[in-house]
Amino acid sequence: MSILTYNGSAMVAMKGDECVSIATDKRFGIQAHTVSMDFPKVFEMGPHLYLGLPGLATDIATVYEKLRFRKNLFELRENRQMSPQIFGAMVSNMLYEKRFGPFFVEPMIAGLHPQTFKPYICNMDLIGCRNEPVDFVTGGSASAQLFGMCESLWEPNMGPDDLFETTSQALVNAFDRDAISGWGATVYIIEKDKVTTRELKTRMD
Amino acid sequence: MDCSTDWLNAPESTGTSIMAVEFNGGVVIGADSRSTTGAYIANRVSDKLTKVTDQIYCCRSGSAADTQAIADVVAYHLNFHAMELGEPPLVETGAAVFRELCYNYRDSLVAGILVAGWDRKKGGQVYSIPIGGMCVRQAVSIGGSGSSYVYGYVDANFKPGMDKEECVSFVIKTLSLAMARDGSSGGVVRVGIITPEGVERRVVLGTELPKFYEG
Amino acid sequence: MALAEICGLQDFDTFSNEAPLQGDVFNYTKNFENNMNLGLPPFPKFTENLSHLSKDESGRELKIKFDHGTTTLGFQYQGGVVLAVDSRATGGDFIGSQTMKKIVEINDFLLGTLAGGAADCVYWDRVLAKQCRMYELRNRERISVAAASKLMANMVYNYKGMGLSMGMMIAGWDKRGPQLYYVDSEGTRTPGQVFSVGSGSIFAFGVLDAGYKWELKDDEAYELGRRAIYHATHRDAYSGGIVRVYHMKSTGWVHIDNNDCMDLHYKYQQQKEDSLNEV
Amino acid sequence: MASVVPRPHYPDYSTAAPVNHHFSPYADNGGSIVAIAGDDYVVIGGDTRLSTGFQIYTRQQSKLFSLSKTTVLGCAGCWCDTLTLTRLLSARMQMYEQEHNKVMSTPAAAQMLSTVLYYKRFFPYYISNMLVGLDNDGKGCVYSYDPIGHCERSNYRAGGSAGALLQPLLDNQVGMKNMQNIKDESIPLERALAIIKDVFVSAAERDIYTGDGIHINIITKDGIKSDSFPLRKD
Amino acid sequence: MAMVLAPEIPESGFSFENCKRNADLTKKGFAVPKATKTGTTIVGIIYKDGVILGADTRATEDTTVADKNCMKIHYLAANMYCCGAGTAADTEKTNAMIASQLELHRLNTNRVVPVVTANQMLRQYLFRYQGYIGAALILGGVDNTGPHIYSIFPHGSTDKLPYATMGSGSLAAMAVFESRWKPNLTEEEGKQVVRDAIAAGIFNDLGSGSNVDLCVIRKGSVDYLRTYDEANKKGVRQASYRYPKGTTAVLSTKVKNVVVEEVSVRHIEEMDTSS
Amino acid sequence: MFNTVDAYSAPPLWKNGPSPCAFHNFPGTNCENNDFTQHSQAPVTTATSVIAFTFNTGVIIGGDLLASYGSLARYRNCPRVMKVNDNIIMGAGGDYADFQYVKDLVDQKIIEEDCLDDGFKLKPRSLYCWLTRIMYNRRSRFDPFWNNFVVGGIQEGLPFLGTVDKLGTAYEDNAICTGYGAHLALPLIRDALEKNPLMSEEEAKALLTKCMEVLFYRDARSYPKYQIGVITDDGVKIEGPLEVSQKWDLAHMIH
Repeated sequence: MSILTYNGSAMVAMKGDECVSIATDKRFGIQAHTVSMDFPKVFEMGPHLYLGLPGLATDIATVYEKLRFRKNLFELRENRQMSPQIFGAMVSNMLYEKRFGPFFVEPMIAGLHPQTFKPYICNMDLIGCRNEPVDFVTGGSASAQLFGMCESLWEPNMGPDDLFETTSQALVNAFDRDAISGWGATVYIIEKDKVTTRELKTRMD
Repeated sequence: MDCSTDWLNAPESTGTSIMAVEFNGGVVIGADSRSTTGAYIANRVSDKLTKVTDQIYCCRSGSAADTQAIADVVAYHLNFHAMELGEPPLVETGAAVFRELCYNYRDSLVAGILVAGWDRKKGGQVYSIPIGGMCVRQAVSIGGSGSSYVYGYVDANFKPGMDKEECVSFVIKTLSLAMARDGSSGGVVRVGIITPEGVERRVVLGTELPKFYEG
Repeated sequence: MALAEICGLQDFDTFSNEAPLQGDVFNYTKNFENNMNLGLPPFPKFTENLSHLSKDESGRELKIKFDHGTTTLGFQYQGGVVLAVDSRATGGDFIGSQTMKKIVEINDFLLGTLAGGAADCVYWDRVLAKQCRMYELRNRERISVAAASKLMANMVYNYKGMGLSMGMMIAGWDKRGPQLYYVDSEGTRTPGQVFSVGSGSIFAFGVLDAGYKWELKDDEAYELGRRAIYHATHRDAYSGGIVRVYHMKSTGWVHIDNNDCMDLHYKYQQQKEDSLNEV
Repeated sequence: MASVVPRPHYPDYSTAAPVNHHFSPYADNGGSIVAIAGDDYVVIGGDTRLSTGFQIYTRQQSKLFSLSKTTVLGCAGCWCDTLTLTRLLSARMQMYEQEHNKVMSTPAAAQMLSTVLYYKRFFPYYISNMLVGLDNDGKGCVYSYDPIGHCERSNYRAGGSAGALLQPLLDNQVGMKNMQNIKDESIPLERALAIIKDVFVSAAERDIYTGDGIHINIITKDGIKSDSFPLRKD
Repeated sequence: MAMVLAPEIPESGFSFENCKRNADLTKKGFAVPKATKTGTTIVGIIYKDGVILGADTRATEDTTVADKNCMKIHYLAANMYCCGAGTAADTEKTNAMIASQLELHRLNTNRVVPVVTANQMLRQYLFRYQGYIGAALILGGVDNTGPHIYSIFPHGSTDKLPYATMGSGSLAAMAVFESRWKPNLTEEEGKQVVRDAIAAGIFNDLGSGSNVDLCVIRKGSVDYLRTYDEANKKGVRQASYRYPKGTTAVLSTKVKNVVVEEVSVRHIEEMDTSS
Repeated sequence: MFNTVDAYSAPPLWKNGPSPCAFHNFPGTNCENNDFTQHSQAPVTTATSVIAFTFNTGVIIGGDLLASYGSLARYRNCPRVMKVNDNIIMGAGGDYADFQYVKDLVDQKIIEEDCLDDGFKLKPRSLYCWLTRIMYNRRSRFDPFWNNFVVGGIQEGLPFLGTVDKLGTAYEDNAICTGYGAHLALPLIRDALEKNPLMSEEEAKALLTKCMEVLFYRDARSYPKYQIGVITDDGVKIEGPLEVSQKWDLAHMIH
């Protein structure tokens, strides 16, 4: 068993037309034992910037705090908002610092550029190799299932409503085939003027 | 077959046949040109004769990375030394620096090196520094995985005090024999002749090598 | 040839080793003739060495995994035996099936549940079904549950330590009334009142022990089994899917119902909220 | 402190004699199989790439084996086991036909496969099998297996190297899982074919062992029809 | 040590603080996950007027494709680019770091940095980490002494060659070069040979795939040809899988409005430095 | 590996059973001794790649003449392209001793066929299937033949080309290379066949010669002398030893 699947997680982010989505399951388990069904793995880092951290739960907390610290420090120093691209570079560099003793998280970033509102998504492996595709990124123990779903479902230029349906269906059906993720899902749709958070009704077994 | 993917992970090494011989006017050094990762030939025309100073060369065998790094370091030290001294360093000094490095890092280095060159004091000299970090002067020395097939030939055919061309042809013949038998050696033979006048480099292509019995 | 014989070189000059290809079909299906005869790998200590086979030549892990089953329970009460099971089969963390049948209907008066290696349980249940039918034909009466479970235990005992992986309950109704036995691949066989087997069993036991009494009514008993399995599926990652409930009566077994865990979850949650609102 | 760095392995310097090889009787030759059953048909598709490690053996190896006019077996995994198993099954099918003077039905063949697989319980065939056909009522059926013969009947199933990628989409599009306001009805043949092609297109994007092409068998009461469809070749 | 009040300023360089914990976890039987690799075919050749580098664009994580269109030809300096194979993060970060050093070097010396300098920096850096930084590189560039191709192995050995290949598809690509490369190729011929070498890797090696990227470096100019050739196109979907609105069951919805502040940028007048 | 049960691990499925979190896999993962490896011998004297592909009227197979002992180029006159009968040609890579044993088996089979004297000749696909069974049976006994066999021939008037490896993995294709050939020669052949599916015999020979040259440059276990076997309707021709023409001008460019 890989340490990345010790707690179990499923996460996906997609690009739409002037909007992005990021969705996560809510389980926190210790191997097969489901401990919590309301565990946050996606964090709001800015009004249009969301960070997803699938992986080992203990590192999720550490990495989130470290990143929050660095981001705040940046914003205090520079007096400007961090764009998702810059944030991505920062996360990537922080992970690569620990090249030989990595944190067991594979972060995922979804957001809109603070000025241009261009959608941006990226994910990276545990030592910070960034992947910035045009369509979607997946992560967590159900990433294989998510790849299959998204590869078939994703279409270019989806509006916020379509994006929500596609993201949710991809996530829910994917983690229904993964034993160690699921137990509820949260979907964030990030648009220029609002962020919509929806809790999904899913299988609880 | 099963072993045909070993090149994916193996580090580059110079499986190598190398040789250095003293003759009456200096030294002749020679090497094959094959670098392998596993059984894949990563470089078929590599140059294993590396310049350390103008008149000291080394023949490298073992891990390509280790020997290149050692040669770099020694070249740096000897250049520095030459500046301090105001004259070219002795071959013996060069060999000593090589030995020092090879011995100090004997647990982490895989390097078998022949140091050869010419200096005013002792003329042409050959020093052999095998894995483990000892150092010994030899009139003729061979090294690398291919050498084990030609010790007998070298013993039978080496004569002290050969002239230059005789010596070059001896080196080429020896290396050809080693390359024919050792899978990790092959390609062309590169030869360097170090004399008081400087260094002369020659390349003998694979098609021009002397032929022997091939049964 | 004496020397060759002394040296054990019998097949010295023949290619007989490679010749008998025509026997292949029978050699590879010996269990068609004798169900208890399985093929063994050609090396010693294979139970330990088998693990090395899960890699291919370049050391890459082979990805195909065996299906495994999970939470099952059974208990006796005044009305007979109730069996309840989930329906998830997992291969590694991948959910291979959400609709696996974990209760095997051996005959009208015998049921077996399966946990552990799915193929192991199903195969040996099938062999057991055959044995029971043979017994019936020979002795003109139904086999007792005790005897059936003993047969099972004996069969798998032959392969003890070779890596069979099964933990099953056998429930039935015979001359002596309702019976419930637990049998596993270690050779354990024991009768009892309340069992739960599988990775979710710790969760199931919690509910089961809290609600179990001998005097349960039929409906209460079904609900108890259903709830116990549901709670196990909720907390255990390797259990889930459908909750199936069976009842063993004096007239034979009856399949009570199947309930999707998702429906059960939202139903029970509603009940919980309702009861909170009442207070 | 001098840290002990493990010395890298240089094949040329280890031993002069040949090195001892680790022998494994298995190889993962990849490939994926998808099957969808309907009321009066069943479709099975398998990719045509046979590979090992990072190497493609051949681009045109069908992984479907027809056992009778209504039964087709799809195999993905260790190819040498597949060859043996399929040969064994067709021999057994033939013996059955000679003995009983009728062709074995799909459910019977499914049970036989399970037994054949279980014989090798302790030295398994490393194959994920999928047996499809029409049952005794003419309904399509899909039987899927684990390597040691656990068998389950369903209406749709994906297996092989990209099985985990494909299964959720089938759940969603064929099993109509997790959707509200949708009529749960069995899908027509054309839709099933389209879905099979689409899932393979997706799998070829993400699974390196799936690609080159698909070979599809469509089984109806009229017999088996073949179809093929190209996939990406990298 | 993390302090309570004073902010923890991250130190530069590698941090090893998690190593012990991770080793303990590994001992408990939890395999350390694999990082993204670029199975990769990368090549470089010298042609008449300079060098051509080529790469495929697939990154794999074990046997799944993690990135279908990643960039493997990295910028080092205006006259130098470097293709990376191996652990994706290592190649990316190593090149970024060397690029910054080269830029400093250029500013210090005020001349075009020779390719051999970059080669030396890379080799020393990789040798220091003894192969633990898994970057196999092909460095190509043109400087005052002409065009150069170096192949650099993860352990820090380098070879200077007129044509080089690296990565899991290197054998396929090398076969193409061995049969087709000759000195003084024209640019068109060179591009074709490089494309074919990469395509050989893409089609015959499962670790390589997707598109062909090229980078042509001449004296004084560079053409970075991203997606020079799309070797494989994604298949066309037969059906559509859009869902009608309301398909997914939702328990609750929360909307958070974001007020976008119009950012007005105040231009600071430039200081008058003319006098 | 997972037998240590800590507070958070789920308990085993039953007493002494596997825990559900453990890999659902074979038992005894934590056992390190592997007695069974001694059961399988290792290849000793080995031959490298075999190159084979079909052309418009037949099949061409090439292989060099070297048998290596580790990295020692030990025997330099070991032919491994053989005529089986007028219909069939066979090439082999891997352990030379195993090859000789199998060659004897095949020869024996051909003699038996001849003794029947029924006018039928063994066809390539039959030999290929038979070899598959032999190899698989040996693999199942953990005593494999460390070989790759390539069988070529004319079956019902069409070229046939198939291969079997030591596990019994067998497939047919129009281009088959084993060993390093699979990495180095196969890309070239696939490309050439795609551009020109109906190659003439001359073109095929030229392509094979090119492949042998590339292999000689890049495979450290290869040798510049090789044999070519060609099978067409006219029967089997085995040519050789031929010599690789080498180009080393490149060496002058490196300093």
